[in-house]
This record gives sequence, C-alpha cells and structure tokens, in this order.
Amino acid sequence: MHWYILKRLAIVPLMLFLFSVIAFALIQAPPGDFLTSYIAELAQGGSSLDQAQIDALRRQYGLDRPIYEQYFLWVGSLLKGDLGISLEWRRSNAELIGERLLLTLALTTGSLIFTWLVAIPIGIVSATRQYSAVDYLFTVLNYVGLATPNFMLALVLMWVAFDRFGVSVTGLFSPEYAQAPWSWARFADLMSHIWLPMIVLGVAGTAQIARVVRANLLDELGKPYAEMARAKGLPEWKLVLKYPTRVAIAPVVSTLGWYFPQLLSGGLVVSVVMSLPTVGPLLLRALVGQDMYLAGTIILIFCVLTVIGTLVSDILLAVLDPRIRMDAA
Amino acid sequence: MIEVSTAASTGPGRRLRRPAAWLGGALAALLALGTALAQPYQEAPMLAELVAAGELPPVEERLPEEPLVIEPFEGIGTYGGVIRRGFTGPGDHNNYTRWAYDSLLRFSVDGSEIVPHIIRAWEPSEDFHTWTLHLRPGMKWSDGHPFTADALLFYYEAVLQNEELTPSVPVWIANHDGTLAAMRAIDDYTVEVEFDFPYTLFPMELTFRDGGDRTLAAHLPGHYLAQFHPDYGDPEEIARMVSEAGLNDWTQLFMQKGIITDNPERPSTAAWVPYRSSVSDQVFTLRRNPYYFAVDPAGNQLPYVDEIQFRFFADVEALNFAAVAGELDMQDRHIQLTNYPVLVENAERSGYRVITWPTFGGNDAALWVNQQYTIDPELGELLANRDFRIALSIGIDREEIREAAFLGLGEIRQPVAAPWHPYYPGDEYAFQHTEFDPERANEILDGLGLQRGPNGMRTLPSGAPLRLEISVVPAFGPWPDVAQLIASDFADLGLTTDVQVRERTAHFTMRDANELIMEIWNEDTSGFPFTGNPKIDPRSDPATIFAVESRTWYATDGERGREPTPEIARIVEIIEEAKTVGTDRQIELAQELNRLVADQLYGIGTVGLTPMIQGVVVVNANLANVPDLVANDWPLRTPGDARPETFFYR
Amino acid sequence: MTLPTRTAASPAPAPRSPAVSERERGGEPVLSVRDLKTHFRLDEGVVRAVDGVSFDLYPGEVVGIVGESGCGKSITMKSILRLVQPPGRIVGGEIRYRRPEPVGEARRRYKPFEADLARLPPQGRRMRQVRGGDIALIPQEPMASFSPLHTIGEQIVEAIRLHEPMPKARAREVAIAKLREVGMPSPEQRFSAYSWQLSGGLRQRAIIAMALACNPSVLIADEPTTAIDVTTQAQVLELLKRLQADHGSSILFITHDLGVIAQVADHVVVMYLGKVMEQGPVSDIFHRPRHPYTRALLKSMPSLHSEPRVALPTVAGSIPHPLHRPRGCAFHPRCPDFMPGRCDVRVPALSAAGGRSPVACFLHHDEVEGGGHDA
Amino acid sequence: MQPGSELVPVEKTDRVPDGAGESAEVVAAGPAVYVAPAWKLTWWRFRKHKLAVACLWVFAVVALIALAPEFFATQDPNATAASNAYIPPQTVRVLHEGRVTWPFVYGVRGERNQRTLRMEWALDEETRYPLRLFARGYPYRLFGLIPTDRHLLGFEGATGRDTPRLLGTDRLGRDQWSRLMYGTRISLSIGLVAVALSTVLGIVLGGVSGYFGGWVDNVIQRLIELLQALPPIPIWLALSASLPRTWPVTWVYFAITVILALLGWTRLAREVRGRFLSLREEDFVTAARLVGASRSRVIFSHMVPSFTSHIIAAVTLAIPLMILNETFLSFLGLGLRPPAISWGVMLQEAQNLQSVVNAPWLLIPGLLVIVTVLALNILGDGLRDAADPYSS
Repeated sequence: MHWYILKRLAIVPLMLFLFSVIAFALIQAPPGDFLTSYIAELAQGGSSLDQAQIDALRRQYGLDRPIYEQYFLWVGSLLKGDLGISLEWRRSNAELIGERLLLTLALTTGSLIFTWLVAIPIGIVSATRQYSAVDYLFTVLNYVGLATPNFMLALVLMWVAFDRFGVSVTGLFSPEYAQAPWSWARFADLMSHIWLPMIVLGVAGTAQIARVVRANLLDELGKPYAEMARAKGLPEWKLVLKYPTRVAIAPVVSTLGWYFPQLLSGGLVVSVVMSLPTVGPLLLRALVGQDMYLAGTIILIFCVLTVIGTLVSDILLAVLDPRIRMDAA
Repeated sequence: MIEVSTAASTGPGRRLRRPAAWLGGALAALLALGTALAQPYQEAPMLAELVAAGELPPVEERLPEEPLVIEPFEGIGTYGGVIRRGFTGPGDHNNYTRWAYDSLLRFSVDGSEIVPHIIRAWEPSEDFHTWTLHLRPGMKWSDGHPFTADALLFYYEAVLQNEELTPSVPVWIANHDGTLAAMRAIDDYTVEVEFDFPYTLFPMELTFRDGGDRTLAAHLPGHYLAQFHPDYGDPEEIARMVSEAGLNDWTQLFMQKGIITDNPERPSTAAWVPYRSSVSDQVFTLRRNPYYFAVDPAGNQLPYVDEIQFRFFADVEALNFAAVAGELDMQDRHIQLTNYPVLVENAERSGYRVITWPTFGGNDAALWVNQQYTIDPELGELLANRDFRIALSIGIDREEIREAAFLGLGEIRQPVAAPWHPYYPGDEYAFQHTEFDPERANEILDGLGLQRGPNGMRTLPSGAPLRLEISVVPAFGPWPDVAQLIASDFADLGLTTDVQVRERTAHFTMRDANELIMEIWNEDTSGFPFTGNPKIDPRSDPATIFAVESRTWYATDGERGREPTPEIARIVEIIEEAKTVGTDRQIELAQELNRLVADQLYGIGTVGLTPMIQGVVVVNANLANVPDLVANDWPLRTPGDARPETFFYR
Repeated sequence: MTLPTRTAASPAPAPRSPAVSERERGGEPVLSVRDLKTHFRLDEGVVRAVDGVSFDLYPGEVVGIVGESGCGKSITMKSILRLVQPPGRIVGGEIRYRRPEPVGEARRRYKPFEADLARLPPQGRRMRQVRGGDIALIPQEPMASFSPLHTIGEQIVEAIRLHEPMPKARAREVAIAKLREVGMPSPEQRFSAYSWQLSGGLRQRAIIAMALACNPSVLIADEPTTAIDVTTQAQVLELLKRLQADHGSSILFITHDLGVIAQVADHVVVMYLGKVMEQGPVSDIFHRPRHPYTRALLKSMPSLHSEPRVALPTVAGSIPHPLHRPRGCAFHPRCPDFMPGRCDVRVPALSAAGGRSPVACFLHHDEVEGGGHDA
Repeated sequence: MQPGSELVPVEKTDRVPDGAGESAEVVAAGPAVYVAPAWKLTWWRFRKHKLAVACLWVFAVVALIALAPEFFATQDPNATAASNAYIPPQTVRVLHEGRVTWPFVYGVRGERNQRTLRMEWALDEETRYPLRLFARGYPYRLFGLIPTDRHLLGFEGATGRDTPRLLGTDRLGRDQWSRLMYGTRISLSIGLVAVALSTVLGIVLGGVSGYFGGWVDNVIQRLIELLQALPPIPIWLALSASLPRTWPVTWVYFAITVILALLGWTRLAREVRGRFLSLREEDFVTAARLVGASRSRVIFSHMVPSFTSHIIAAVTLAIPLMILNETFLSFLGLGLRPPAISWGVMLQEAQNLQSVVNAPWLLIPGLLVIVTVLALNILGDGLRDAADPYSS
C-alpha cells in the first residue's frame, strides 16, 4: 500500500516540471505579449498610451527579456514559494487566486455532492429496473442534463429566477459581503447564491455518473456472485446495495481525479455567465490578456490539484477494492 | 447648459443641431469661474460628525479660499446615499478615471471648451511659448496636506525627468526638438511651463493628464510618494519594500503607489477617494473626499453622494443583467446597445430610467481602408484609388446598418465632427458619398476595369482574383454585424469580401504589420483632431490602418516606411500648425481637415451620433442632476463631464 | 462430448448410501418436482427451457440431472430456487418441498414446513428462508461466486445470520467450524481471506462450507467440479459424499459429466431440450439404458472397457437451437432408431410402461404426452 | 444472469471460461449448429432498447440534414434584411377562418416601437403563403454537384425577403430555420471528423500501449495522464490563437476539429488499451500467436474486430462531447466565428439578454444541440449495452 502511494508520488515532481513547461509554452503560443493585448484593450476603450509609457511598462514587467529568462524567473520564484505578481491586476497572484480557489473548490465539491446524491440512486434504480419506464425516464432526464450547453442554461435560469421570482443571482455574494471577512452572515449569503450555479454545474455530471453506475451495476448483477448471494436468501435490495454497488461506484470514484480540470472548463463558462468570483474567469482573462504569470500559476495549481485528485481517487479505489490493495502491496 | 437640457428632451434617434450650445458652454464656464461666495459653507452630515468629534477641521478650513463652484444640472441637492456601478476589473481602470475626472482642467458639459478645475486660471504669453498656471490657495489633498505647486513640480522632477520612469519624453510636454519643456514654480500657487515653440494646445493636453489608462497623473502628492522614490526616499527601505512586494524594481513600486486605483493610501484631489479597496478587488469602493475643493452655488461642499461602489463583473452580459435587475444606480459604461429594449421594458419595475448620450461626432463604425497595402501591390493600388473608395462608400446600404446594428438610432454620416461642433465642415461634406447608389457604384467599378468573372464576381484589372477582407474586433457590440452587412453589400457589387472577426490582440498585431486590407473601427477623435492620438493622424499609435507605413516614415524621419501622399502629408501639416495657433485658426484648420476626411474617405463612415459607446445610460429613478444630454467622448471623460459630484438622491 | 474429466474410479456404480433408501421404503420425498414448465419469452419467440420436468428427491439421496448444455438442467435448478429472471417465468407445474425431520438434538429447533415453491413469491420472506436455509446452492464457478470485495468469512457469516439470527462472534465460530468441516486448512486465517487468494480447490471447499452453513436439507450442486482440475475434483466429490453421509441431506447433482454421475448419484434424470428422456436408479441407467439418447451419451463416455486410441464416438449431430425445436420427439433428428411418421409427429410421454424406470420413447411404449396411445 | 444465455450456445462460449469445452463440442458436432454472428446478436440485443432505436432514427434525420442542408433550407442563410429583424417563428397553420385548409403561413407586419426601439411584429391575416413541398427556391448545388433550385419546403407567392421564417429571424433578419440547417452541417461534421481522427489516434496508441505493454505502455499512459490533467481551456486557447491569423473561416473550422481531435483521443485510448489487456490473455489470441501470426496481424485481424462494437459505442458517445465542445469553444469566442454558421456560433450570438428575453426562439439551436446529443448518447448507450452485456 505505502509502496503504491510512494510509487505514485515519485513521478509527481517530473509531472509538475512538464506541466510548468507546457503551461508556459501554452501562454507564449499566441502572438504578442501582455502589453500588446493591454494596449489593444485600452484602444478598445477609446484611449491609448504613448510610446514613452509603453516602453516604461515593458521594462517594468521584464517583458523585454528573452522567453527562457522569463520562464526561469517564474519557476525560480515558484520554487521559492512566491506565486509572483499578476501583470494586469498588479497584485500578488497568491492574493488573487486565494479566495477564488476556495470558492471554486466549494462550488466544485458542492456540485460533486449534488451530482452523486442524484446520480448514484438513479443509476441503481435504472440498472435494477433495466428497460423499465423508470429507467427510460431517468435516462432521458439525465441526458437532457448532459446535453444542455450549460452557458445557455445559466443565462436562461438567471432570467427566469429574476423574471418569475424576482431574485437576482449574479455572483456568489451580495455586494456588502463580497469584500467582508468570513462570517456566518457571509456564509449564509454565499449559500443563498451558490445553489443555482451548483445545480447548473452538477446537471451535466449527473448524467455521466448515473450512466457509469448503471452500466457497471448491470455488469455486476450478471455475475455469479450476485446469483450466489441470492441463493443464500439475501433480499434483493440488500444484495444490490451490499455487493455490486460497491463494485459499480469504484469507477466513479476513480473519475474524481479528472473532476477538477473538467470543472475548471465546465465551471468556467457558468462562472463567466453568472459572473462568479471563481478561478475560471480569472484564468480565461489571464489567458486572453496574456497575463502570463497569473495564467501559468493557475494552470499549474490545477495540474497539482489533478495529480492530487488522481492520487486520492486511486487510494480510495484501493480502499474500496482489496484486489488493488493486495497487488499494490 | 440650459439649451443642452431642453434640446435633450426630444427622444432618441434625434439629430442634434445647436450652435447655441457653444455659448452655453462658455456661460457655464463663466459661472464656474465665479469667485468666493458670501454665505458660509455647508457639509455632509457624516463629515459634520467628524468635525464635531474633532477628527476633522471645519469645512471652511478644508475648502480653498476660492472653491470651484459647480452649477448643478437640475438644482441644489441633498447629501447622502450610495451610487452602485459595475466594472470589469483592472482593465476597466478608466471606469474610475472617467467618473473621477480628477484633472487639472476640465471640459464643459457640452465638450465645447476648457473650464477651470484644479487650475483656477491660466494664461499664455504673447507668443504662446509660456503658460502660467494658477492653483487654488488653501486647497488640500484628501489627507489634508496643502496642495501647492509642488504637486506639479514633483511630477516634473520625479517622473518626467527620471529616465527609468520616463525613457522617452512624452509628446504632450516635449519641445519641438523633442527635449523636455521647462517647468518652474513662481510661488506656491503659480507654475510656469515654457516651450521652445508656440504651443496653443497645452491647456487641452492638461485636461487629459488625470492618470487615465492607469498612468501617473500630472499632479502627484509628493509628500506621500517621495518615500518610494530613490531620489528622495531611503534606498534600503525602498529595496526592502520592492522585494517584499515581490516586484522587479523600484519603478514598479513607485507606479503601484502612485496610481490611485491601485493604492487607496495615495492622497487624491478627486471628489471621492478609494476606500480600503483597489481596482483589483471584487468591490471597489470610493468615499467622499472631505477636502474636495468644489461647492454648489448654495455653498454646499460637493459631492452630494457619500459613497460609490464599483462591483466587479467577469462578463459584460452579467453586468447588463444586473442593470436590468436594478442593481446599478448609474451605469453608462458596458451597457450594450442591443439590450436597449430589455432595459427600457424593465425600467419601471426595477426603478430606473434609461437615457441616451450620443457619441461626440465622428463615426461609430467606419470602414477604414489601407492606403499602403503592400502584400498585393495591385490590390494596394486599387485601395489607394479614391474613386474605388467612393464606389465602396456609395455601395453601402447605410440605412440597413442603422436599422440592424443601431436600432435605428444615430445619423448616417461620414466620420467628421458633430454638427454642433465648431469643427463641423457642413452638411455637404458630412453626408458626401453616403447615399446608397449601387448603379453608380457599379459604373465606377466597371470604369476601373474590374471585370465580372463567370461567377459574377469582379477580378482585378490584371484578371487576378479580387478578394477584399474586413477585419473586425468584437470590441463594441455591433461591429461584426456592420462588417457582415457591408460585406454582403459589396458582394452585390461583385466584390468578394471576407469578414474576419479577430481577437483584438491578433488584429492589432496585424495592423502594425500592415497586413490588414480593411478594418471596422470608430472615429471618436473628430472633436479632438490635434491632441492625444487622433484616428486621422497617421502618426498615432495605435491608430487606424490607413497609413501604417507612413507612421514608420514619420517615426524614423523618412529612413524607413513609405513617404505619405500629399493628402496624408497635409493631415500632418494641419495638425502641426494647429498646435501653434489661436482658436479661430484652429477652427479653420479643423474644418479643412474634416473636409479632407470626407473627400478622401480613408475611413468610410456609416453611422454616427449613436449611443453605441457608453451612451445608453441606466439611471436610478431617484438619482437627480443627471443631464439628459452630455457630450460623450473619452477625452471628455464621460460621465465625469456630467459632473457626478452634483448627482443626488431625491 | 469432449473428454469428460473423470477419475480412475470404475464407471460401474457401486451401491451406496443407506442399505434401504427412503425411495425404496416408499417414504416421503423432500423435494418433488411435478410437470415443471419454465419458459422464456424473447422477442424471437418463446423458449421452453424446462418443459414438463418431473422427478423426486428423497432424503439422504443423491439425484443426478444429466444432459448436454442447453438441456435445461440449470434452469430447472434456478426454478427450484426461484432465481429465474425475467423474461423467464415458471408457467406451470409444482415444486413441492417438505422440510424433513432432522435426527438428534437438532430436532428441538425443528419447525415443520411444507410448500409448493412454484407458488411462493420469489422475493418473499418464506422463499428467502428456503433459499440457503433449506435448499442451498453449490455454484459452478467458485471463483466468481464470491464477492471479490468481501472476505469469504464475511460472506459465510452473512449466510448464517440470514437464517439463524445470532451474534457475529457466534456466527464466526460456526463459519470456522464449517470451514474446518470441509477440510479447509487453518480455517481461522482463511476466514479473513479473499476468494481470489485461494486455490481452486480451496475455493470450492469454501463455497461448500457456505452452502452447508445453515445445514440445508437439500444441496443443489450445479456442475460443481467443472471449474477445477481432475485431482481436486476427486477430493471435492469425496468431500460431498462424506458430508452428505454425515448430514443425511439430499443432493441434486447437476452435470453434463456422466463420469461424475456414476461416482455420486443414486438416481439419475436424463434431460434433453427441457424434457426428461429417462430416469431411474443409477445402475439401470448405466447398465440397461433404454432411451437412445442415454445410450448415445454413455457411448460418448470413455471407459476402461473401450480400447484407448479409438476416437470417442460423440452424439451424432448437435442440439438444435431452442427456438427451432423439432416436432415430435425432440431427439429424433439425432436418433439412430428414428421411426419416421411416429417420432417426428408425436411427442412420447415419460412412462414406466414395460416395467422398470420411466422413459420417453416410442421404442418402449406408445403413450403420447398428454395421455392416450399412439395408434 | 442474462436471459437465455444458457440457451444460445454462442453466447455461452463468451461467458464460461471453461465453456470452451462444451461449445467446442457443439461446434465440432457439425453443420446443424446454430451460430449467430456477433453483430447479429448485438443487433438483437440493441433492438430490445426501444429508446435507442428511436434515437437511431432521430440521428438519421439530423445526419440527412447535415448532408444536404441547402435542400432543407428555405432561404440563403446569410441573406440579411435589417427590416426583418427579430421576427418570431411563423407557425404553419391549417385553420383559416375556422375552416381546415391546405397548410399555410400568415404574413407578418412589423415596425419599431419608438419607445423601446424593439421591432414588434403582428400577424397579417390578409396575406397567406400556402406551404409547398419540393418547391423552387434559391439555386444551389446538391452535395456540391447537382445544380438545382428545389427545396423541401417552399411558400407559394413568397418572394425573397418576405419568405416566411419557420423559426423566426435573428437581429440581422436572417432566417433561423435555414441557418440552423447549415449550422447542422458544420457542427455535426466537426463532431464526426474530430471523432474519426481521435478514434484513429485512440485505437493506434491505445492498441500499441495495450498490446506491447512495458515501457511503451508506460510512456503512452503518462502522456495520456498529462493531457487529461491539463485544463483544456488554455490548450484550446493557445492552439486556436496560434492559428495563422489570415486563414479563411473554413480552414479555421478544419483546424478546430483537428484541435478537438488532438485532445479527444485519450478517453478512447484508455478504453481500447483496457480491452487489449484483457484480450491479450484470451485463448484465440494466444492461439493466433502460436500459429505464428505477425503482431500487426494479431492486432488488426484478430483483436480489433473482436471489439469493434465497443469502439462503435465509444465513438457514438464521443461525438456528442465534440459537438458540445464546439458550442463551448464558440461561446468563448475561441471556436468558429461569424460569418461561419454553426450551432455554437448561433448560440453564442443568442447569449445576450435581448435574445433570451425578447427573442427566445433564438435559443432553438440549443434545443437542437440537446436533441442531437441526447439521441447520440442514448444510441451509444444502447450499442454498448448490446455490444457486451457482461464485461465491465
């Protein structure tokens, strides 16, 4: 078991190095640099900097240095535990990402729980009642969820919420709490905002997971040991819950690791549309604006999260399935 | 001013035609110049408390001897309240700049002339070489520190004269030979700036030096900033702060500390000052400046409203949603013209009203044609042919564009100054080549030897395929639509035209590389052709695409790039001369320039005077003193030029 | 049939079990199946997997059900345990089960029970009591028949506590005892082992232990020896015989392997396409087979008498697809003694006519299914 | 327990490990044996899944549209008409003055509301346009070859700009029905092409990885992990931003599909690898090896066919993801851009309050996306269930 984890941990540094290179390369790929897009943005706003100011800025940001130098500067400071400064926001990336990351995780976990609570029972029901009306109903509902482009869903729901119920659900906080330090009141305020995005995000996942559970459960229910359990005189529901389900949700658990990057992209759009203070929009903005250090750092953070997520899910799997545990040992 | 209000009440889509507004502006200026008032001053309750508590000197001591008097649009207001606005993050820095309009001099409400602000009065020397600027004795920074000539001189010495902060001298304060002009203090409240040439536009340049675009303003709190500048402060201490903040060098630190929106500590002279928050926060809050130097005619210290809250929105559509939901009290920026119907339909229930501020002349979606396209010489030659451009111009169904892209608002026109503006060249030019006439367009094209091929599309005289491209940035709502409408009109003329919607960075990179054939951009500088970065000035950077090669030519004194045609060269001459002559001559020159614009069609105008750019204004139903009409343009810092200090809640 | 794995033991069945069996004494059968019909409704048509099967299982007796795969033997087993999944359904017949009175101290806890399992709701409490409690299954694939995620101990304990409520600790002891009884080496450790950690033989023993956990009166062994190698097979069979002797329980032994039948069964039921072709005491079946199919089966089985090196004759032809079952006697297409005009027209009844054990073949009588004589 | 698995010999073989014995016997026993080919069994099981069968039809229709959108369109999808902005869907009616008549559409009259500046449309009961099938319309080339002007639907007496719009018009007065038809082509083909590409990648890499194992497997697995760990957004953005800026829309469109493919293959590769790992051990592969078949032969003529059905299923499940990705990219402005027409572009253009509130019909593309994705998913599900009822 420990060997197993150690083995997994061993490759993490290498992965991270690769990630850092890739991340940096990705940000450098588009033409121009931060200033080009900054100037462009100003021009779009009808104003402009004169050459003098541009030169000054380029010097200040060290954008006049060669790429590889910029990369090593970045990685160097990262190794020192310094996440660097955002070119656009002109403040430390740590500050910027900090709470947003927290909220992102909150949102992610929230929708994850929502998803599982809905998906697993559905999966079980539609597996045990394969090809029944219930099965069809759930299947269709699920897929409608999966198939709905969530940015569309988000905007429509926002309007309906406002138009029908007079509640406005932009952002995760009411203005008075947006800046406030954490308190119960703030938490409550968060809860009163977070439900809609949570659903919008969860809806898509539900379908996938329910489908996985259903498929696996079907396979498992076909296996002799299920038959044997029946022959032992085990009640059906007990049987389903005790044996195959445990096997069936294993793959679901193993998807945990990929959940973060998925939600970063999926959640991103929702966050943009509903203007949620999560990491997604920050990243998108940083990428479009070529705010390289910020973008790079965020990408890296998410890669780390993914690596951790995968690790955790593998361990969970091992816990769930003795076979893996033993092999690993 | 009065005219402004009356003329305003004629619904959207109207045409503005008010030469009187010109005087009105002057009138307002005169009023504003009025000297100290007899009656004692009043202040906001929240300040009165502080005074009572002894934490703040009485209002008389806080105000300068000669406070600026601002005439409210509707009437004397009452104190209190919060104005909620939306912004889109640090990139939206100018959202603050426009609101604060914290410049040494300001434009009048109709944008027609320059009026006193921090600078009480100014006069040039006979030869326009030297300008004397008079500050307000007794005026204070927001931290109570006296505001004196040092404010300007610190900027001059610490910033302009410092190579690290200012690698090359900015044009606006450069001598003819490119060196830095001379600045000296006559006394605490009088500053003199001397140039080596007659520089009549200097005051106007001063109106732009308010720290817009996240730069340093021309008046800086030296008493605070000195500590971050190695010439004044302690180097070790600065080094420590730099490394602590994880910055590269002191210049970054200095900028960060010196730019008000990044540093709430920095003392300011605006009506509201950042309160424990910066432009990179989720909510950027401004609180009233207890030392603000302006009062209303009744002697009430401005501003009326206590607090401004800028709320961050990651997405413009979400911001519009908030506006519809009545969560914003005064929003002009980022409101989408396309959403106008929704806004109006929900105004009642969400308790706001919608007013429109048309753009300040020029054009809101002009088709700029590259005059120096080199990638395909034959095509380049064609683009440079005036008749071809005329054919294009009359080949565009502008009514269609006005209806589809601008909800039927605005006026079909060439990119010239606004009709009420002294620079207006007259209708014959404003509407030249704007009537839709495909027949004639086709005749011209045929005349140019552009034969139609078997598929009905025209080829170049040489028989090579003729392929036009319109590059457009989804910057302002309808531009991509305008591009597509134009493209289909051109297709009807037998001109194959691709529309390329590009990310702005890509577009700009291509523009600088002179790879673009045509672009959609606006002309919002027709009111200010001689200062800043006029779209029509080939030397402007970034400018429009019509003469990129000549920009290089001018920048390198003719070493590289391409020599401009006589017409383009004339543009530069006009601008250069205008900087050195009096108002009347400037008007002549400007009109000549506008005529040239309408004749040459470097930028083919479609529709102008629409509220496309920050002109659809959502205002809380109870918010008073918001003008129905103001000149709307970046140099005027709209809505700053609407004097938000005077807004108040009924 | 390919090499049916078997031991060196002679195919000739040795008389076994109590000198006079319950059957001969004319006692009550513990399980008696009458005219059982289990059909599958598929889109392609109805498959008569079990079509009127009847046989008795007496206490302390081993009845072997033999037939090629697809003959319906497993479905018969499932029907008895009521494990047939839709679209399969028991459409007729009865499965009468009578709980025999145990000997010795167990008698005190004896609750008499008798029912027609075919009528019980398959998921009902009573049926679940019967499953595992009265009738236990020894499945074909010991490997797959344990949940890989639970130790075999857990699963045996569960089986026990399902039928006899008792504290876990107690159940554990019982389980270990059972494991020991089936000859599991160091049962205490094996208790907390996973099935996939055991060898085939041990797994089979574990399964048997689980089956025996609640002292069922009937054991259904579904090809218990197919999945394991010859030597272990022998041991397992030995074990089964011993246990059966000790507990006096009855075994329903389902296999395609006559060799195995010869070793364990007292009474044999030969099935073909869901019907019983012939049944009778093991000695009769082996020494005086009456039905051509039985003969064919026997031929296909190697014996010491048949010379080596001679290729084994198999049953000519093969099982028709269940959906295309032949008219008349299902076996006639492959039958060496096929009588045109009779076998392919009418279905012979299973009748003891002509004395001795019942057989369904016109060679021996004229009775047609559903009564009446064949003209 | 699968019904009938005891009954159909062929199924039995792929289940019981030792069943080899029995089935071999059955097979050995000569011609009379009934052995259904795998695909037929799959088809049988598939047919059981009524919903999936229905979805097959739905998809067929969509595919048909994608093949010849011009035929289904009623107008040139790019023809703008500002005066026709925001016309709500003009429904086909059969009732006129209470009497049932041949299906027709009422004309519309509209004007701009001077207060809200919104185009407001009213039915014009005077003008009626009877529906005509296979009517003449604007000329086009069917499948890019056959020049014709026949369209599925047409309206008698309607010319050019006042041709009824069955699904309304957008802000530029373009006919949404026709745009939708054309969008279907692009969006669907993006899905198909991208999936095709990623399938090849997936099978080859997954196959190699699974068959050879060892360090090859290791490398490829790490690569997959790497790709899956990277948040897709930056990759998309970087790749689509670094496309040559002068490329015409169509090239960009192709490039996008390639990009999607480059990112989409990992999932399938993992699946294929898994199958290979399990198959590698199976008897018939070993047999093939013993017979001395070359590696590639073993892979492609023995192993790949043995799980084509799984690949088909996996692919059907991958297409909808691609389609969603396209809409998603276009929404972020990283994908297709107008004047290209795709579901994503149309949705992106509908992403504003004005559309959601005053022109909800502009969200119809979303509906089509939902239907298609839904159909494909259920279809793929059915196929998978049918392909292998047992394996996990």
